[in-house]
Amino acid sequence: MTISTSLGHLFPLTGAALVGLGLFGFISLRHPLRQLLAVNVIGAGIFLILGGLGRGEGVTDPYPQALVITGIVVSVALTAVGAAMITRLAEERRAAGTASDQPKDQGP
Amino acid sequence: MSPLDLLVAAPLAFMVASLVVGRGGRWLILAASPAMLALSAWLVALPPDAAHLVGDWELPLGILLRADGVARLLVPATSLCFVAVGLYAWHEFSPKSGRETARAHTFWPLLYLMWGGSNAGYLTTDLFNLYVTIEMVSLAAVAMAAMGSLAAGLQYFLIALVGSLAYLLGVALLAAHYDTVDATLLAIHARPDLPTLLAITVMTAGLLVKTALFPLHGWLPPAHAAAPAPASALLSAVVVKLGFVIILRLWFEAFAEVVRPAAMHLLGGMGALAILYGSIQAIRQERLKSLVAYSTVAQLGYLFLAFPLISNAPNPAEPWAAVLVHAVAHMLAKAAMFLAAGLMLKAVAGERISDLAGLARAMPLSVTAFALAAISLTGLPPSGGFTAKFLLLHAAIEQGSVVYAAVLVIGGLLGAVYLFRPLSVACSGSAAPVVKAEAPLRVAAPLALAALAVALGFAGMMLIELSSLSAPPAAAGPLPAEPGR
Amino acid sequence: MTSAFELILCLMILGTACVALFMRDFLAAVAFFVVFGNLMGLAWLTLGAVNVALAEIAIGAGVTGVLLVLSRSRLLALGEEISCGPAKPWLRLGAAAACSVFTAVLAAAVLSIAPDDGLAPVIDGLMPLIGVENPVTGVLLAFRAYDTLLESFVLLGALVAIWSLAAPAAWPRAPAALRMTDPAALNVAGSFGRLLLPVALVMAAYLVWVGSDDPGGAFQGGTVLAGGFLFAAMGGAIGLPRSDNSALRWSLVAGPLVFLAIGLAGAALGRFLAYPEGTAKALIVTIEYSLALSIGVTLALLVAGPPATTETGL
Amino acid sequence: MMTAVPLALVLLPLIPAIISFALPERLAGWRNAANLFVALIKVLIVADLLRQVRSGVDLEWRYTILPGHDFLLRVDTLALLFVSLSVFLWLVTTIYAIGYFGRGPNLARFFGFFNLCVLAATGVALSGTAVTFFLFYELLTLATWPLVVHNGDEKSLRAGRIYLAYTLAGSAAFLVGILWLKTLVGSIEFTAPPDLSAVPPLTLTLIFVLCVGGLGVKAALVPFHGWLPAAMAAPAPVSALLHAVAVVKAGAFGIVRMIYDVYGIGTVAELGLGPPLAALASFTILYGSLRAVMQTEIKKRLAYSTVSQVSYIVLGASLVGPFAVIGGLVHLVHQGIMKITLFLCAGALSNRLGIKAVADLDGAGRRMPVTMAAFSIGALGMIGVPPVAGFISKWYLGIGGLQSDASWVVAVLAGSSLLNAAYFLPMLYRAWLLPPPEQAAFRELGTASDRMLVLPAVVTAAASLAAGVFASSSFSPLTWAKLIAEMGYLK
Repeated sequence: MTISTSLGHLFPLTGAALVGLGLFGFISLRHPLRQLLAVNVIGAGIFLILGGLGRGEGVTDPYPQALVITGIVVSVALTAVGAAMITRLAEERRAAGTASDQPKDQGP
Repeated sequence: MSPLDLLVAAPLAFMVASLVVGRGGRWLILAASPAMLALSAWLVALPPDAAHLVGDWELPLGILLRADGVARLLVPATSLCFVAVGLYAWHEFSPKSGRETARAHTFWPLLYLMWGGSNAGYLTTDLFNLYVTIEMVSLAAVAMAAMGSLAAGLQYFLIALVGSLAYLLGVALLAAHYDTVDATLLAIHARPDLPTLLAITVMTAGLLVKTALFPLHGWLPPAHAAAPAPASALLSAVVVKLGFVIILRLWFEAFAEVVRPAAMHLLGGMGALAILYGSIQAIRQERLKSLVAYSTVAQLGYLFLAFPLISNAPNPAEPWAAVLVHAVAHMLAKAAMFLAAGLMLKAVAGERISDLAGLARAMPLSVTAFALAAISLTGLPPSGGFTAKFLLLHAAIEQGSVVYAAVLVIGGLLGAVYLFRPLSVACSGSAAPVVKAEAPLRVAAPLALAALAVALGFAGMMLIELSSLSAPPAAAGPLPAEPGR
Repeated sequence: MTSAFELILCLMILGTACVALFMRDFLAAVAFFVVFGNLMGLAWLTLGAVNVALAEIAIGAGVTGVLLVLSRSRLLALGEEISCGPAKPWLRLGAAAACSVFTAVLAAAVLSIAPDDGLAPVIDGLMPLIGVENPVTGVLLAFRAYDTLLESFVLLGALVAIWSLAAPAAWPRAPAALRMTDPAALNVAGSFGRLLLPVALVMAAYLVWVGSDDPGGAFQGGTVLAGGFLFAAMGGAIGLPRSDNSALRWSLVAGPLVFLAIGLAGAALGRFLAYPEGTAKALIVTIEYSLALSIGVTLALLVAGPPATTETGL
Repeated sequence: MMTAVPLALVLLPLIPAIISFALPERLAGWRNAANLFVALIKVLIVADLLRQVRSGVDLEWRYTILPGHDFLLRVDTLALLFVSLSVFLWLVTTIYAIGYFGRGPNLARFFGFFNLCVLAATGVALSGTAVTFFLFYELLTLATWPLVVHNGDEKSLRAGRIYLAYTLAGSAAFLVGILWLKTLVGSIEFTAPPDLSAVPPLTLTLIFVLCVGGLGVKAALVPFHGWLPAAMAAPAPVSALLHAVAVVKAGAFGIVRMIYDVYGIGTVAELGLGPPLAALASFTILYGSLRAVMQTEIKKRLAYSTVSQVSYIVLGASLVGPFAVIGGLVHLVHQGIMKITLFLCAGALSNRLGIKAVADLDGAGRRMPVTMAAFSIGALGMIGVPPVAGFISKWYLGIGGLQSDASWVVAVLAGSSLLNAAYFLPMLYRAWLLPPPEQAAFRELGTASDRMLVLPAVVTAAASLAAGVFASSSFSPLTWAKLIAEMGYLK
């Protein structure tokens, strides 16, 4: 493997590492907001794999770029929904906490 | 104009309209229902290999929409569910009736988003496009689940998010590897090398999480049981099916040449365990909606139990049809069951099975809807559920798969155990509770769905024929010649 | 030289990601996340993907960062700790082992895929048909316009989903105000916001305009617009609209609606989302402008959160 | 000949079913009228079919439900035997049920499902393929369940659970059996027995065990009989039908079909399956009778008597000789009309006099003489006293046993008759010869409702007498059974 080809894999490999890192963060972190951040790291890693492998000689494939842009927008939309759910849940917990004890969640 | 586009465009247009109209948004369902049912009928009636490229941009770059058997069965079924749920929810999500007006307003655009998303998912062959449709459906699903319990909704959301990302990772690998993510092209080019196998693995894993196959089902029962009845109906009937259909497309179309039999048996084994575990859990539930939710866990198992049966069958067309019929029948029956359960629980203002005592007399129509749905879910004849399980059992016996056959039989019996329990309580004679008379229009929705699930049992040949349209080679087989054809 | 730069950049990306994930103080973690996002943008620039770089910096780093900071302050106001919450050691160990194995397999898979220019030649061949120069815009709004159309509905749906979370009494009020509570900060933000909003408008319009030929486009423009709105709201220059405001509703749906209408017009003339010959560029620009407006408003409201009863400031 | 007549015959009860479900309680009169009317029409149609089939006409209706699985309704002689029994008894029971319930809760539901049961039982009888048979067999389970739990008390609900557990497990076994056979030899049509020569004997035996075991649940073969006594919690018209016609007969009928129309006598004999089944049936006969002697409750005693008596049919079928076949088939009818007489009477006694236990029967003959007279005829018939119908069955079965070199069958029959006498005669003794507890004035046939309650039993008692006395007339069950045997099984 020559230097240039191995360097060609530099960004996708970084992306792979980010995916692993984010996954570890998602599993080991407890607070959902931090998990949300971890999910964003995973997403960034995936995009880097996709985009990084589309770098040819001198020209970068626009096709994965377009997919990545779509992916980034979807991911920000989901992050916003997640953040809103987390804050609303905290509000509800607080409201329930001031009124009475938080009812236990059903189901295993 | 083609229903392939309109089936997606129309719900999205209704979503826009309901956002603009605001307070009166619920009225749109009256226009959407006939329109969508007509479009679904048009889809079914299209010539056998109807397909076209969006904007006429060629593959591998463009996106192919196709009316295959899967779409022709699932799109109409989905539409029926949405129509019934929409008409049922009319009352529950009207700005006047309740104080929770945020729900009353947002339920309708979310419904249309989910509708458009699932239709888009069934019609497209592009794996990245599927990612976007999954997100459309998941978003609406999460919001609906959160209407019941925010905590369960958040749990669902995070899990669904990771599931989507796993799927996206697979798509990214495939896009980089093959420069296309179209299933029909991948079917030609796919090779069993590391990136491909890894991609299939992570995509399948991500989708299994979303489809809640045992042991990845943990999020489903709390989310489905807590949501308002119309939302539960959509979550259990419609949402989980999309993930399944994508797995089906991946395993039998895009990567039919790559997937190993052992993997098929792994999925089949998980399905078998799901049937047993979900049924036993359902038997143990004290609350009606939890019971119905665990029944979803069990019933989803059948969908995956079918995988090895399809791949080993001398004539795969039959188990292939069986699994699609099961998906359709479960869709109709489960939606009916959740709606009927919602009516009954609301009437008695309780949530436990024991609260239903005497309801067979007080609410005969709702109990009938529940019972008809139970018949199809248990796989008793005549019903769509029976047709599906009959064909699966036939395939299992034909292949000498004693284990799968045994699971199919035991699963059916366990299903009867948990589904006849609420019915039995409802039939108990302890003084019928005083409840408001059933609103005929509201009970019509679950009743019609359940009756359809049962009626599917009479249309076996038609369903098999539909399911074989543009079926992937791995699932196609010569149907036995019929006299006079 | 370049290789060394790329290597350092990648190491920094990994380093900032690590810190962002595991920093005890969440505010600092978010700060590192924003740095991480910007480094990612740099990586995209290095890869020659300017469009993605813009989107990553504006959306991935900017909007997401603001969102996380805002959520943090709301949670803190509610008295909730955003703990780093070390999981049980055995779980961490197991997770670390599993993730390492997974990463190794993924890396091996990535290494076995040769980077190439993929569909670039195909796209180059098709570009003359639509009359725009930026191939990414071509893919987003012509060749794979269907993805983008659905994606615009995802964005809209996300906002509806957030609205659905509103407390029973809060509908249809405005989201909790973003106004800064510190008077000095408010003063600065106020004047800055008043200044920034028109600038953002102009910049967004410009980004969309050049987007057809040069890097830029509806998403990037829309994000800039959203940034302008948010700053103005923080400084109190503009208030957040009620969710039943009909002007708001129309501006939210404008982009998806125009996109859908043009798509359906294409279907009436032949094929869904096909542009008749010669009109492609005009139609694309129309779609992009309306999308940019809707994306700007939607993103701003996504950050602002669900309608609220109480005023919780920053 | 392809015709919709069989389909119409099967689906006809849907009309009163729907009417019953839909009509409000205050229109109960219309409901009763519709039920009676359709029951009558069915009797007429069947009478016409009897005539046609006798002259050799072959009627069928076919529809492909799934590839390789036809839904086939076919009117053959055996089918007609069962159909005529069920339409006749249904008419009788409908009249009885109207008198029995009067105005009670949940009657719409009762009559609705009652008609669905008729539908299923007719379907079972007319089924031309194993799959069709299974469909109706399962439908029968579903339609009878609401009837079993009709009373809604804890006892009925428990009975319903037990009933479902037994019967669903049984039909699952049967389904596996027929699917297994289908994958080996193709479609299983009763008129065209499949060629089993290529199938290994062990497999055939296993399939036979699965199918007959599954069917044996409904036929209440020991050890699968447990549901039947429990199901006594149901109201009398239901018990009467479940035990006399629908459910147990469907099982026994299925076993007859399996032996004669699927496997064929030759294969059954070759595999040596007859003797073990005959032994099981004999054991059931004796065991059921013994248990019946031990019961103190009338309905329980009758239930165990049913367990015993239904196995006569299985015994006849498993002996695979001409006389045994005739004995078994004719008992299908004879047991039906005799047992329904007994149940109808028991229901009338408990409904009007509150008599539930054997010990309460003292002097019942004086208080309800007509009812008790009918009861006595049924009981004597069960014991096998000539000239009541039961004697004919036992006579043919005994000769059949001797023909098949199974002379022990005669011993079984004799033992069973003794036991029958041991549990029926004390009842008759108490009813006729002991004084009633207190002389309550009771006019048995006072009102129309009373007459509707009592007269059906009189009719069936008369029928059981007639079936015995006029056994050699051209339309007697015996003649028909001989016809079946000649046309089908003794070639």
